[in-house]
Amino acid sequence: MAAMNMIQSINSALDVMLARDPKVLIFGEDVGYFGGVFRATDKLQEKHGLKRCFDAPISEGGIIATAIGMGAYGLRPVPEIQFADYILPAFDQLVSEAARLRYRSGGEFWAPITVRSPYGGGIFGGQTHSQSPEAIFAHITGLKTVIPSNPYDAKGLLIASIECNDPVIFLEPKRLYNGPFDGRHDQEVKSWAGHEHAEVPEGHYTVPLGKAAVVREGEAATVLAYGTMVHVALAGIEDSGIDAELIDLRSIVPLDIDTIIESVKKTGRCVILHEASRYGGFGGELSALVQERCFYWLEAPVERVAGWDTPYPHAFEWDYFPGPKRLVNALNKVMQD
Amino acid sequence: MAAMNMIQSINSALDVMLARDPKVLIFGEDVGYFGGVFRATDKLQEKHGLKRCFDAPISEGGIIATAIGMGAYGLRPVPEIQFADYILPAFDQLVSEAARLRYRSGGEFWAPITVRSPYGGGIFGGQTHSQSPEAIFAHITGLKTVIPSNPYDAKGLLIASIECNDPVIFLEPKRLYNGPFDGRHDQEVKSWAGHEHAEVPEGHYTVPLGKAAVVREGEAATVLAYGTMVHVALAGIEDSGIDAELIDLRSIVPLDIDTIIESVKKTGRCVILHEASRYGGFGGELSALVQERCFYWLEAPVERVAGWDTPYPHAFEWDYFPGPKRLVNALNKVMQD
Amino acid sequence: MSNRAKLSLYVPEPNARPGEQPSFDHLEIPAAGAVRCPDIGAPEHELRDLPYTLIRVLDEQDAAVGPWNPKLSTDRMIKGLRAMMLTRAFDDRLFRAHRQGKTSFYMKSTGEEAIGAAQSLALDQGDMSFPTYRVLSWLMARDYPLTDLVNQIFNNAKDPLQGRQLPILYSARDYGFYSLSGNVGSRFGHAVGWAMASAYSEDDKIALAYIGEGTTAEGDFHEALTFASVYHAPVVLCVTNNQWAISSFAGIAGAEETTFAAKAIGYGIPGLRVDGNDFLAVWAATQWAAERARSNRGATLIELFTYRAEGHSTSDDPTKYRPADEASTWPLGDPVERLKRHLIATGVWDEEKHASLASELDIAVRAAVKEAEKIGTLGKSKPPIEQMFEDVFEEHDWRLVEQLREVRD
Amino acid sequence: MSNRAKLSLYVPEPNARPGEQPSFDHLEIPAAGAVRCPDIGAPEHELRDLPYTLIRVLDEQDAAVGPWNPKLSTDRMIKGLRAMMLTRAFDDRLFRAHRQGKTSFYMKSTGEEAIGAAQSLALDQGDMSFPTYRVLSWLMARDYPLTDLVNQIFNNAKDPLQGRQLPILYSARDYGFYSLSGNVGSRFGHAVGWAMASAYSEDDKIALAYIGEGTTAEGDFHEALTFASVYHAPVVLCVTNNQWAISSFAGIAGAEETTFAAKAIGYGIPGLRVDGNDFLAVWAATQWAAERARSNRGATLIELFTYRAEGHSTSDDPTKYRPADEASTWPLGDPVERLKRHLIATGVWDEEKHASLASELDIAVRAAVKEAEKIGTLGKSKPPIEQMFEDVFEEHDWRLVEQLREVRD
Ligand SMILES: Cc1ncc(C[n+]2csc(CCOP(=O)(O)OP(=O)(O)O)c2C)c(N)n1
Ligand SMILES: Cc1ncc(C[n+]2csc(CCOP(=O)(O)OP(=O)(O)O)c2C)c(N)n1
Ligand SMILES: [Mg+2]
Ligand SMILES: [Mg+2]
Repeated sequence: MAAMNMIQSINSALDVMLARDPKVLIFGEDVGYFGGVFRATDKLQEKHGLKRCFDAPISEGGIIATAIGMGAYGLRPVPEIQFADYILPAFDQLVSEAARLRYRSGGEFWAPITVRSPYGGGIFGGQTHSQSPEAIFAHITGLKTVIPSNPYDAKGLLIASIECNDPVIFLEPKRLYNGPFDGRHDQEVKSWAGHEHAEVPEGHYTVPLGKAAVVREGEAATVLAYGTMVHVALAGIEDSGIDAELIDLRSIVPLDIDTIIESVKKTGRCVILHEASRYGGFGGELSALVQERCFYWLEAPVERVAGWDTPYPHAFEWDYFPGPKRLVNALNKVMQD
Repeated sequence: MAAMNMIQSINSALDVMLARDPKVLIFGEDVGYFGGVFRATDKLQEKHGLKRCFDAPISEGGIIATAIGMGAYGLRPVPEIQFADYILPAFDQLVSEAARLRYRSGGEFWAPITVRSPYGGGIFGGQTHSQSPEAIFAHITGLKTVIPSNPYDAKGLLIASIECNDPVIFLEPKRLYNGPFDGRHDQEVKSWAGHEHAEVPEGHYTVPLGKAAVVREGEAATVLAYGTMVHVALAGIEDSGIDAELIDLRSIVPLDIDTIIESVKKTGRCVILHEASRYGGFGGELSALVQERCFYWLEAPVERVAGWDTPYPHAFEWDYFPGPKRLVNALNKVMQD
Repeated sequence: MSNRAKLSLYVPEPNARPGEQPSFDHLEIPAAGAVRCPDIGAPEHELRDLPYTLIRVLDEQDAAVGPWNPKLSTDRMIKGLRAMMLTRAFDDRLFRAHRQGKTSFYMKSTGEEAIGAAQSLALDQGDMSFPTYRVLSWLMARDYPLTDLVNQIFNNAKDPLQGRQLPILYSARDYGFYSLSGNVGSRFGHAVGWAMASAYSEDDKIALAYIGEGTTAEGDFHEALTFASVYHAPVVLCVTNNQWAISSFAGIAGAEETTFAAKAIGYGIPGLRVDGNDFLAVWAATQWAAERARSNRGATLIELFTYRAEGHSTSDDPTKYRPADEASTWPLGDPVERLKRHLIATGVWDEEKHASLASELDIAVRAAVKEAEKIGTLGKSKPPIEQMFEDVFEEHDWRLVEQLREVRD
Repeated sequence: MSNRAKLSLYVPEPNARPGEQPSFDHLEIPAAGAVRCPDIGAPEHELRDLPYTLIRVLDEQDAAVGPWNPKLSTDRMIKGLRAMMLTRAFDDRLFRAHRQGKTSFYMKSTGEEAIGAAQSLALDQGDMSFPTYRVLSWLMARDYPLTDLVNQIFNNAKDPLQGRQLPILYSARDYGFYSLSGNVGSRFGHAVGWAMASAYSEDDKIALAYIGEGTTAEGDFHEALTFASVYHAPVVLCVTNNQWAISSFAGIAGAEETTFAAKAIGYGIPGLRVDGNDFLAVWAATQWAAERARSNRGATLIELFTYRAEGHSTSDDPTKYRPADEASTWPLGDPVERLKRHLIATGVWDEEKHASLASELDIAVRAAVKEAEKIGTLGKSKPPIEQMFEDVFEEHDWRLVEQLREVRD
């Protein structure tokens, strides 16, 4: 075991897989010699060689197209898209090609690619370095979407994703890279040091895709979150004084429906929390699933706390970002009802 | 007034706007001399001149980028994307550029473009001529998404979209072009002739964006639908013998929330119907909104009837396509509960 | 107001529309044998004339001439002829099957059969092609079972793609034929990635990709060429310039301004422009590019200049947008006829052999259609319903399990 | 197994990394004045040598020489010099403001100031540029108010973009400066559409667009060029080749294989390759291309060859990926110095005037920063909260109305 922040644990996952499987290779903008703008691929080129981890042209569509072709050949490429905001030029490749290849070819070809990309806000990155696009991937049949919330999970989920034979969108909450962030932006920045989930095994292990984590047990309400919002949720629950159960979804496809339903049936109340703008966000799907399956157990409407229906507004970062206070309000609301 | 099918009414809307406003122009793959693969732009080049309606390179990203630039200059381009399945290569242009231009430029530039595209299934078009991508647009802040269900609305909504100063995704249910289709695929094909909404004024009129239509009044349950599913819903309601109210949303952004809420509060039951695959589809948002705002009025869980979570499967078209029978089952379910 | 002149928008138009006189007079067609054949080691800057000419081997007297003559054995040429003839017979029969309602869709490759046939035979087993919907002759040249093709087209219970795909969007891994999709262009970059993977793995396999001239306008085309150029990918990138993209003439893709082969220059790779109706020229250019790829010299772009002799698909009527007699004025002729005449000229073939082969192939196609019809045509037979849910992922998640259950109820 | 040779994957690498000796010896730099200046009416096929050379006007003796000499008035040159110097002064001051926590982000254009300055002055009022984040000198040359720039950078209550954008992603319609965005490349095609709209409207305005050499790999680049070529759009398309894209050298974008100007050839449009650190050469090439555009001759691609003298942005340290002394070995010098020396050589300028201009500009920048600081720096002042919801649409829908209410509670 070693203490790692999330960048280190992701780097470690990649390092382990490069060493273990010659079919694994990494490419993306600035990932080679430089080691990536967030240092996720630091030293991997030096250690494993130029051809295992190299720079790509600024062409997200080209990166994913190339990765799919490599996957079809039999490799397990792990392309990086520098920011999830910039994954959109590759959207057609991901949807029409990666997600559909196995199905349309009758199982003859498939694309075992893992697309890593930093996502989410809270870093004063402005409109195009802050967005959370998970909902548009969750809707795509044939894609898996994984979102870790701590160093231990990040490494285990990333290894599981690389070993998975389906295309995986692996969204890394960039605000969590260096430390947990609970949305209390006016307080001192925390590091991962000393956090229980920052103890990470050096070698190979997996955290299975599709298995949520119950981060906090509680009886009064269920909070569903993923990524940075897991930490915001913990803070909000603490502030609220309400005995809420917190579930970290870890992957939104596949979704651990059983854990969700079991919890809501127990608590009778549910709040969903995500950074992405609310309308058409993944919270809608979660809300629908919960009320479809737990209607008769619900004591109050399922609430959603999310980003507003505006682009990500730089100067208004903390007005936009759903912090603990908004969760407290929602928890109070579901408890009142 | 004239009897028109939906292709004719769309053609008429374009014709009216080309004649009325020199800033309106049309371009897209095969839309010029040929008049479009579905004939929506038939004779418009001949009538209004080469430069008002012309062919574009096969480059959806280029078509939308060019249209945005034209819009920023001051024109009102109405680009066509040949099939909504092929809108994805332009997704980044629509999301990062068209939808965000007004906001990020502090109101200095905007993109008054209307992107027409045939969408949806029921025509044996296979995986890539049948999809319904509306959910991924509904989630994008800054985009409007309009979906007509009959010739009268199609013309009025299209003119309203072209006159709107925001970017509009105008999705045309291609299965409705030549006649209403209620999902009873084994019955004779119907034409629009004689349909009350096929009486279309020749000149200029608008149907406002954001105003739903109550297609059928009822007391027992509310059915929310748009596009082809409006007709399927009518058939399903008829088959069910249940006195359901049917709301045709007409546009999903802006959404006519008031009409929806009023109806569900009245009926206490709600079924949502769409062609797109269920998970992460727009039905999730609708379901969430309804239960958030009508929780205490609901007698049964809000139900969703949608395409399965698979790619659009050619030979299984009628197993995949949500027909009246699936709506009947859902209506019976909400009535039993 | 400035006193500058007014601008005006230019929109390209073909030189003839229905009712007008078609003309190919603007084409410059060099004589067969006239174009030099450089060494595959020649640097790119010495090759910049090649995109502006046309590599041809078969001359007006049906002889194979000049430095690009691949000097093929009679066997290989007859194999190629057979593949082209089989493609045409199959296209005719299945187009008719569409008219008869046995399938939802069909597309022919009439006039373009030399391309897939020559390239399929010129490449190795194990090499991978990334096809468009217009290279059926690739599969024909490698003896893909005809009945499986028809089963796919009829989407019946024996459809190798389990009813999931539109007719003719085949996938045939063992035949070096990558999965097709309805989206044009989006596999061009896959070929580059596949080729890079082969190089990464120190394998000796190369990739070959097709794209229509209309589709070169997609960003995918440029991204594929950029990656191919930067990483010296062992790939042969082919633009099939059949001069039409549904109803749009090639000018809408930029053909008024330059050739498609010239696009190679912008990436610093060789660009060859080839008579696509000349089986031998296609073969030779492919072999040249394949040798470059195999010797780690990287990618080549080949423009195959041809003509789409029929409609785009079963969904259009070409006489609505181009003169009905345009095909007959097209100067580069019919690839089947040209190879046939060459074989006859060299004394190894005759009209009788040709006729007997044609009827043999026709019988084979009829038999395959019959066999597939026994299983069922569109709507009369389909794969088991589970196949709607298989292969979405390697393994089902609960959604698919629940939905399969619901469908079965 | 075949007995073919093994393939191997090629990955480009720069010729020097930190700790190694930087070298620009591989560059071929023609003497100033050496390149011919063709007539703007010359057909594309006569221009295919131009992408492979380098248009230069200022020679080693600081004289303006050769057929591309734009023979500018002293006034114009001093205006250009001033814009470049102001840009540099502003960059230095605001970069420091970032260090001091007054803003979240900053990016310099050090070494590339000639480009925006010359092009801004060479084009007309009413023409529209589609900038990258590295052409601040465009705005400086048109006297955009400094305080407004700083207000945007500080995202304070007077930010003209209402706090919605990352610092330096300006929009300035009246200054012919289109809205920037964080996405690279995605406005390149807007310029083409804007130019087509101008031509469609029989206006006389043209567009000019910028893209970094790294970003030419995006599909957007190709799509823009395709449309520009097909419709003869009156647009000047500029690739700013500063040899680096964050940490990736230009070889990752294809520069080992050919020049960026050569990409023009694939679209049948002229491609010019220009010394981007030579104010006069940039001016002349821009004017040549603008005249072509204005006379309905369509688009030109210009590669502006320069060097990014500092880091990519406040977020990186360039000594982590390239030799620290690479900038000092770069042979094309500093654009400010070169124009200054030329003005001195022609007798209209001297060190004293230069120093006094420099201090005047520094004072102006300090004053602007002061004024903006009075309003507030990042987080200390921001536009009213309603501005978070304005301009999502022309008019609010109920969602925004409700959410504004919720935020206010
Ligand atoms: C991404 C995408 N856009 C549009 C289409 C519709 N479409 C199908 S074929 C075609 C024309 C293609 O022309 P070309 O590339 O010249 O190929 P050809 O049919 O001539 O072989 C078009 C526009 C599509 N299938 N995919
Ligand atoms: C679509 C997109 N992909 C990636 C990025 C991240 N990014 C920002 S600047 C940059 C490098 C651009 O290099 P270049 O085009 O050479 O311009 P330069 O910075 O040298 O002026 C990258 C990769 C982005 N902003 N947008
Ligand atoms: Mg074609
Ligand atoms: Mg650069």
